Amino acid sequence: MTVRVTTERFDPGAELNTFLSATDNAGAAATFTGVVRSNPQDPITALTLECYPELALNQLNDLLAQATNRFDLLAATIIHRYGTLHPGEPIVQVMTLSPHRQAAFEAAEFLMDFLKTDAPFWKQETTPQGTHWVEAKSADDEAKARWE
Amino acid sequence: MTVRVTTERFDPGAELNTFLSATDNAGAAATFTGVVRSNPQDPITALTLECYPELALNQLNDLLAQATNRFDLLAATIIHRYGTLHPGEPIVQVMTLSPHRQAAFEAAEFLMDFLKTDAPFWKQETTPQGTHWVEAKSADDEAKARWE
Amino acid sequence: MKILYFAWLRERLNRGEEEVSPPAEVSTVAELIDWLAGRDEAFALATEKRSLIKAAVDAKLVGHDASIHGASTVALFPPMTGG
Amino acid sequence: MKILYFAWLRERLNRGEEEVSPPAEVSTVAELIDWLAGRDEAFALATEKRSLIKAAVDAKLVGHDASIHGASTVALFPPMTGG
Repeated sequence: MTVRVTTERFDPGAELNTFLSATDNAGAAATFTGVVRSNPQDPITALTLECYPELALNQLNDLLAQATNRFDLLAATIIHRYGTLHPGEPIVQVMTLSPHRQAAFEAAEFLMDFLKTDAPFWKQETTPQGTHWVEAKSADDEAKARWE
Repeated sequence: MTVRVTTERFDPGAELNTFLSATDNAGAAATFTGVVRSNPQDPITALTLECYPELALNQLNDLLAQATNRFDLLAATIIHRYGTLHPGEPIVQVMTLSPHRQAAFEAAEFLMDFLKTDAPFWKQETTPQGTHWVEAKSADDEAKARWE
Repeated sequence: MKILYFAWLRERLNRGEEEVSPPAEVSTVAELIDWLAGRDEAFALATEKRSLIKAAVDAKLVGHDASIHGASTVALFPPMTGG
Repeated sequence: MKILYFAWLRERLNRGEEEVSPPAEVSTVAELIDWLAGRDEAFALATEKRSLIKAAVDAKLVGHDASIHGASTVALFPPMTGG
């Protein structure tokens, strides 16, 4: 079980390979990668994530412990970046390893749903029109509520 | 949309990075990696997958088309290996890219659920006790049925 | 018409494919299986439980009621265990 | 006691942290927010909608009814938007 909160850019594929090499006991790995999105209709030039690292580590470690209790997991990793990122750069990666694909998928979704609302990161988007804080979405609260 | 059915070993991380680099329009990527499992209680020395490649390509391309119709996907890739594999080697990888994490997750689960029962691969396990064909699981039929 | 066999069906029949010429009245997958079973006891035994036999006609997955009219390849195989 | 501010709350207050010494009767997060609002109009305005203010005491996420007794750090911030 690993949590990493970092300003350094990470390599999604290298992280996945490291994660997969941890054990031969599990047959199923689910990975979620969140990347900075930009499209011509709605261009973003930068995404800045503010973070409270001490609380983030506590929250993410607690979240991993909950997921491990709840699902049949052999390993799980959360990597979350903060600082200023650009389109195409990975923001977050969650990886889960289980004997069963359903447990791997569910645990990854569980981690992402809680991470969206319970991890102390705040996103600020820079567009050609200026800079604004991203508002918390009620859809994220609803996604979290389904696990209760 | 890419389908690859191959006897060559593939690199899960390199495939993920290639997939992620395809577009900056999508913020959410879900990946499932199935690897040959072995544990001390239930050791497997080899897993041989038999394949009917022509039907596999038809089935997997059809499956991708269904997933694209059903979910908000910008890209999706299925890689499936056959031949003789050893513990720790990747068998299958499914990757989906969407503006939304829920669509990415659901599409990856949809693809895996159908792939388990509708893609013409047959697994044969070699253990210290001998070689046997893996039986189809009713749980896999049930997992597929939830999408109907 | 070429018949392909996979997995334990291939092993039990001891062949991966064969050429057959069923008569014209054999028009569906189910009838083809019956006809093959009638001429080969090993095939009859291996396909006794028909629900364990899946089929593809010209590399398209079909049910047992599907037509084999004009088909050049019919594949018969156990339930798939991919993924 | 150190107070930390994040995101738009930090921007609106124009500071990321400050040292405060609330009186002993200020014993919960809610009371601390009231007390801070009483001494600083910018703070009062920024935290008017209390449901938009989340809190952590000594790096542990808590509700507004949580005690701040003996705390060395209280963080106040908007709803989180990670992931």
